[in-house]
Amino acid sequence: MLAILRDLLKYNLEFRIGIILVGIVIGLAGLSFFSPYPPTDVYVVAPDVPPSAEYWFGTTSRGQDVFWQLTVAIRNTLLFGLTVAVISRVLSLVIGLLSGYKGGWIDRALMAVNDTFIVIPLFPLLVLFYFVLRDSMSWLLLAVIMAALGWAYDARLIRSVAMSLKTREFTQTAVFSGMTTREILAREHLPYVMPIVFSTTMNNMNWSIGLEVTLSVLGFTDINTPTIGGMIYWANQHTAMVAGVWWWIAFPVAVVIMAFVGLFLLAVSMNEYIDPRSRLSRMGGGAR
Amino acid sequence: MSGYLAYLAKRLGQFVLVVFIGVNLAYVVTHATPIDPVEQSISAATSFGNTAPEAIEQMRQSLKELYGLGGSWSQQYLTFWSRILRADFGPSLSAFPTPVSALIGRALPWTMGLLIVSTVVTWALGNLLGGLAGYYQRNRALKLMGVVAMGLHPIPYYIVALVLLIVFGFVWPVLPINGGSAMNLPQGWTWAYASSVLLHSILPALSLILIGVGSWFLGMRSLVSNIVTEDYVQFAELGGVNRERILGSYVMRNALGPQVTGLAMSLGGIFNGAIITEKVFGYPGVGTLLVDAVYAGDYGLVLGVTTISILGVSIGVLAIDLLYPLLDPRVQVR
Amino acid sequence: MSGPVALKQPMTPVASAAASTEPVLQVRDVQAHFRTHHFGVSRDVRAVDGVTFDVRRNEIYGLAGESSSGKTTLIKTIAGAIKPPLEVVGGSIRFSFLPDYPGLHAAPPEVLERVRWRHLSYVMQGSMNVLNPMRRVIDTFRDFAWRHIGGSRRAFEERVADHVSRVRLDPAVLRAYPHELSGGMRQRVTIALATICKPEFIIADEPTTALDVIVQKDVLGMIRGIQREMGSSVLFVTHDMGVHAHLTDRLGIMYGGRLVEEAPTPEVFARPLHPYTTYLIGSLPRIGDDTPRKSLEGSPPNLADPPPGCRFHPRCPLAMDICSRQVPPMVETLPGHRVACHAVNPGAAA
Amino acid sequence: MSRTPRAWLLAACVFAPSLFGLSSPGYTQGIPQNIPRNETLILENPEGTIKNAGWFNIWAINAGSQSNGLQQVALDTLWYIDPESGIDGVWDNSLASDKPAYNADFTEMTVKLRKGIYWSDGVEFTAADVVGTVDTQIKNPGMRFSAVLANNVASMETPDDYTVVFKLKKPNSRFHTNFTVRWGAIWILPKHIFEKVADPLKFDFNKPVSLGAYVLHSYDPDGKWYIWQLRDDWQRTTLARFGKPGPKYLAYVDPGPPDKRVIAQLNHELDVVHDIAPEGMFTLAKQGKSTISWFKGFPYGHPDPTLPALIFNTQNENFKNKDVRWALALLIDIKSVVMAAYRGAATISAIGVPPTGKHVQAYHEPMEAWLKDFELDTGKQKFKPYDPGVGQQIAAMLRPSLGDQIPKDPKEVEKAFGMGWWKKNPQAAQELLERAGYKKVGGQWHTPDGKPFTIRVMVEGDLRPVMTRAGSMIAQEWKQAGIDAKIDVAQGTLLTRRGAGDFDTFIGWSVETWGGHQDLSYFMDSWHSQFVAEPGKPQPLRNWQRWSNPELDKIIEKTRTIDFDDPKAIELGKDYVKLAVREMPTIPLMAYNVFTAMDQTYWTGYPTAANPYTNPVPNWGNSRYMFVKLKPTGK
Repeated sequence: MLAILRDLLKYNLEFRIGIILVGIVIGLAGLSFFSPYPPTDVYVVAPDVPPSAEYWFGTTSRGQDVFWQLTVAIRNTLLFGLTVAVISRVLSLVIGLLSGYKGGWIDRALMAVNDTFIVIPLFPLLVLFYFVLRDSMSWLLLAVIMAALGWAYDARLIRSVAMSLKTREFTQTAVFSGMTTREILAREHLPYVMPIVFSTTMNNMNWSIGLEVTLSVLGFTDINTPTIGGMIYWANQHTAMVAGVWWWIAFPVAVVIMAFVGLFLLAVSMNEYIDPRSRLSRMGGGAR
Repeated sequence: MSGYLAYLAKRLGQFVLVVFIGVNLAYVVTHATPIDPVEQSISAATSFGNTAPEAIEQMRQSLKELYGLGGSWSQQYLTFWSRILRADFGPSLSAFPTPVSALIGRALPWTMGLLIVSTVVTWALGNLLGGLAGYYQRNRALKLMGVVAMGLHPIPYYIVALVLLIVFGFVWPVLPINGGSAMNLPQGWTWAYASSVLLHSILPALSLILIGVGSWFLGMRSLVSNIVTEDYVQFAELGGVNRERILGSYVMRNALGPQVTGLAMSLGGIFNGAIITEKVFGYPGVGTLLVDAVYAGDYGLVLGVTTISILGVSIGVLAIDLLYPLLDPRVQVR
Repeated sequence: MSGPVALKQPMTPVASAAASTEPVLQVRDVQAHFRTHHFGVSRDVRAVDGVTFDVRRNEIYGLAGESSSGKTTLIKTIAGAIKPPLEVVGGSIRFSFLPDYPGLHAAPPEVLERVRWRHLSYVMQGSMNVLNPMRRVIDTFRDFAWRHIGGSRRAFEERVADHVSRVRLDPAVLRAYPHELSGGMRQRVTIALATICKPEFIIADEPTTALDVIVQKDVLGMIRGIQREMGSSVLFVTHDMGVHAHLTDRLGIMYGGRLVEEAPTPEVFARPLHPYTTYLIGSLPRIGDDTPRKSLEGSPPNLADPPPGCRFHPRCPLAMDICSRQVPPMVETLPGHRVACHAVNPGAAA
Repeated sequence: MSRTPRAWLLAACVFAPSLFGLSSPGYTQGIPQNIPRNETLILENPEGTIKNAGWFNIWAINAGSQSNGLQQVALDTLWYIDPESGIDGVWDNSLASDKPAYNADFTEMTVKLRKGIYWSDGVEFTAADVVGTVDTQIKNPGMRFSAVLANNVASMETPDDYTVVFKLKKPNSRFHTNFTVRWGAIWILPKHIFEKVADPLKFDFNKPVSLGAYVLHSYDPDGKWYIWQLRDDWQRTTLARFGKPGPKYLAYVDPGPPDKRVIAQLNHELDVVHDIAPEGMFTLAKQGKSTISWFKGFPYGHPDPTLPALIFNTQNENFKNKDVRWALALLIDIKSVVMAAYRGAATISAIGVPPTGKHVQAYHEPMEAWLKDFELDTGKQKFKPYDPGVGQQIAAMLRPSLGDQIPKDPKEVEKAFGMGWWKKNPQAAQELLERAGYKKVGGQWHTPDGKPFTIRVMVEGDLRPVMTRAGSMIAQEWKQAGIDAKIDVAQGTLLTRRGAGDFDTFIGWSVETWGGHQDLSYFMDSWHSQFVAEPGKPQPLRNWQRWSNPELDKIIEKTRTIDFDDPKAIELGKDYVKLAVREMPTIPLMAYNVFTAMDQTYWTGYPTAANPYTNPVPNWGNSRYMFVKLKPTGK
């Protein structure tokens, strides 16, 4: 694993940029624990101060220091994305593998559900969840709901791999040696689909964070918890754009773009690493 | 051919099943809304007036009756399906008695026009450029484009739209940022109207294209850069087959399959996309209607829009699935 | 662009100028390296490092060697399939039909388009995948050959059908997609494809490796037959010494990016001079011989950092002091039999 | 590089800028085409995009838009009460030629109608239209004012074409207020149109026939704009009494979110902005050379006769006790709330009457002495919670940064920022809470039954940013005092939850008044305990706090029996104020300041605090008086 990281760092520009960007963002998030102000409190500093030596990223019209606010916001946003990704990976793995391996009516039933999740419009669903759950709609719950809605595409992908694995010889061997379905899936097939899981994690995080930003901006999330979307929401509430408080929008947008581009670059470079063909051409390896 | 027919039947069955589950799910979810359309109507109708409280209870009763909210759950459910099968979504509760279909009918052309066109343009552009970039790997302009696509692609749509709005609406105000056409232009096939619609669609379309083109570009580029290492491409190059033919019939043609499937899938995002686009650019369409309807507890309208969306997307996916065997000779109908 | 390209001048360079003894291909001290630059770390893999040989008219020249011996790279270089990071660093590759350029890699695209398939064709390794899965077989023929053959589409298709039946294929396969054909059929299609324009030179890169023994035999026979019939020259590459024994007229042995021995095939088998060749032949199974096969110690050389002197010396049973210092020159030790080994040619070192 | 990609790139480079070539700088938001800009007044319709644009039957419940110009300029009714001083006094006899005349026991109301008023299709307006308005609605229970009319009207008589006598089912001294415009009212419908309609509930009334001075010119089927044109026979409408309306065209548009409204006005493409966030107003005041607002300087906004307050759900166990309610009031620093919500641009009020229009004179000023002496007993101490100087303190706080924009004269400051409010007093609050049985454990308050004291402050969200901001500040103040308080953004569910009593507290208003008239029955009557719903049942209009009090009932019952203009009503109103201060059923905060910004590039003569002839807030029915005062600038 370390060797892979070293190789990536050595040979892959994208990976290096990605690591740097994500590193900065994670660093920012880590700083949140040292914030001198309680993150949800308003009017703790003078409002509307432009970026300066004292307030690096300026202050908001709500009297919050943009820098410290941002550290908490990006932490929550990243945590959110990670939670969605992890839960939905588990779902898509289980469903994809089971569906692909079992086939037959299990496959058909699961894929019907799967396709339903693909065709159903998410937005009204999320808004209605918000209306129903209200105050109890914490970011964690939102993450769980988004995970429950966000596994379908990747489950299909995993299923197609599982279907091809099923026809491979080693699967037959495993079946003849009396392994149960669970054992086959967990021990034999899982390692093959792990690279896919890994690369889709990043994309899924992008998707979920993007949706979270969108929902927050529209005011459909718990705005008590600072997130990137929540910051933009409050900035809009104060017409920061026309009021000239550009730093309130610009810095969160910049950080979220950094996070996204960073994550994406990591996903792409790992994907390339996993795919031997493109790795070969990149590293110019041996005579063929 | 009978194999294809069996496939067709199976696929159609699956389509019906998905639509059925989807619409039912939508039905359950929309009816779970805590917003009471009657209360919403009364509040909106009286919040500024001086209506005596005792009158309100009477209003409540007559509205319930009018909106057809009486009757048991099962009755309402059956009514719902019998209507759907007649392609009738009933009246909108928040714009009673206007039929839901009339409201959707007015909004849908905007959404379809903007989103289908920009989705298809995005797809075509992304794949074309991505294909070129994968094939001509050493081209600087295309490399640069790849970097730009990589940077743009992962940014949330809202942010891209916001930035465009700021740049072209505020900083360098050259493009309209509100509405679907200029005010007081009669709708019709006139140059003035058409150009106004086109002009107003530039920013929304641009935002959709910018955000969408990247993923197609990157997807196609990586597909193509794998395909160019395939034996048949190398063989064709050694055979002196002309470059354009290799790019078109060998490389792109082989990369097309997965991308077409992807297109079908991305149609699913259309209605989600519409909401934000309309919100940011004040563009008319189904998204605004949907958000309004959710706010007003107008489940008739929510269900109408959702059902249309589910149907539209499923039909899109179905069509592409059915056409796929024609696209890829290797695919054997399941 | 899919139509036939009118040829403005009648195949000038080829003409009949050359005498029948003149080689079709002259490879002179060719060097091809994989060069990569990654943020200050550059790597130079000397996959082909000074190879010289001729292929004569109407002969099948075999090239043998274990994998990573550089034979595939050599073929790529000869075929002009030079893509980064591969670079031709030195030497020349002169075709009789292309006397003006030191190799295909140096020729402009127009010339390449004219020469390829008309004068020079390929039968590729891994033929399972060499046909575009999205195109019917006839379309592939059209893409490759119509521009050289010309004429109406119908006439062309008739000619293809005619040609295909010579490799004992039903012309109906032309309407099929590659995945509908068996491996053997596909290989025959590629042979038909490679020979449809009656080129002077055919490069065959492990064309039979993936086939089962019976089909393999069939295909080899076919290649031989067609070659005889058309009088073409074939450069035949395979690691399988058995195939060489059956098919090729002359044989070159490669090791570590260099040619180590070259002689008429029967001569090589009868009297291998280079210790590596001896090992290769010794490793062939023979019926009734159950002495254990000796395996070589050590591993093939790392071409990014090859051993000095003779590249075989770390594994060579006859290795001497000089071997690790001086590169042994290729010397015609016996008539028509060249070998590069200090043990065989003592004192040949200049 | 081969020619193919190069060709594509070239094509892309040529194609992309050509799209921009289509655009012409100058109209980023767009103005109405095909009509002269200098004859057009462009106003914001705060309803936004109208989903059912082609519906003009305002008598059907909530089916289409109301404030798209329909109620402002196309319709008319008997009387108007101005929230400000009025063009010719607060009271205006519009379609009626005189004030309503009641009999002694308020069971009969006689209305005299104006002569020579015509519908835009040339039919004369007569008593038949008034009768038709009432009859049609009573006959169709689904119509908007059906219930209220059916409950009140026994029968009607029309002795002649210009007189209507309403016989009421029960005494009602305020029946006329149904036909009196304060924002809206029961509008008169054209009988000659509706009598031909089979089902008035399903009739879209498109194109509408006007009784007002303007007729529909054109509208956007997608609901983004409506354009109205001055009638050629505008002289045959009630507005003609005040002269010819200035603008020939009125465009009511959806200008998008606040940012876009500000930009649109800066570009002179939106003459009247309905409302924006305070920061947007400041930007306009700073950058828009031609923009004016209600107040010339700070705090700019027009105070609507509406009183945003923190409303308790008094049926909630925690808020049944007035000590708790008072304690929570004493934990609020109103200055922070005003800063957070309005950046200081608010007019505060300690009492349950909006500090606007006629009310300051009628209630705030006379009550000041009583408030100063008002004593609160926590059981441990007696103290006077009122701080009369808060308004001045807010002004003083803002003066360093805003300088000349803050008035110097204390009287002016009082008018702009309000008078006093309760002084934050955590000690007293603690004593009150402890008396109510609450305990502070480890810095956190617990209820008498030992659970953490949690309060959710429901706010509407981005639809009313100022209220959301006030709510989050209040929640923060409580949280800092050791109560688990948070805001709860209800978005679209607010109306339903408000009615259902599904909240702890919320920021909103249960007090609305005429503004220009001192009578408080407009909201007070609905606070009678007879209307308070059981927990879990929907609460009828206005008494969202579900508060019932026998003393209040007595005040209301007395008010019902006296005339609308009776000066005794003011005394009863003061009794209500004192009661509400003692009981604190809601914590009054400030006037609902609406940041209506007006652009003087094309038009001048807008109503302002200096010339308060009407309310400029463009969705009010009363805003029609503005149009006769507007003069073109000649641009």
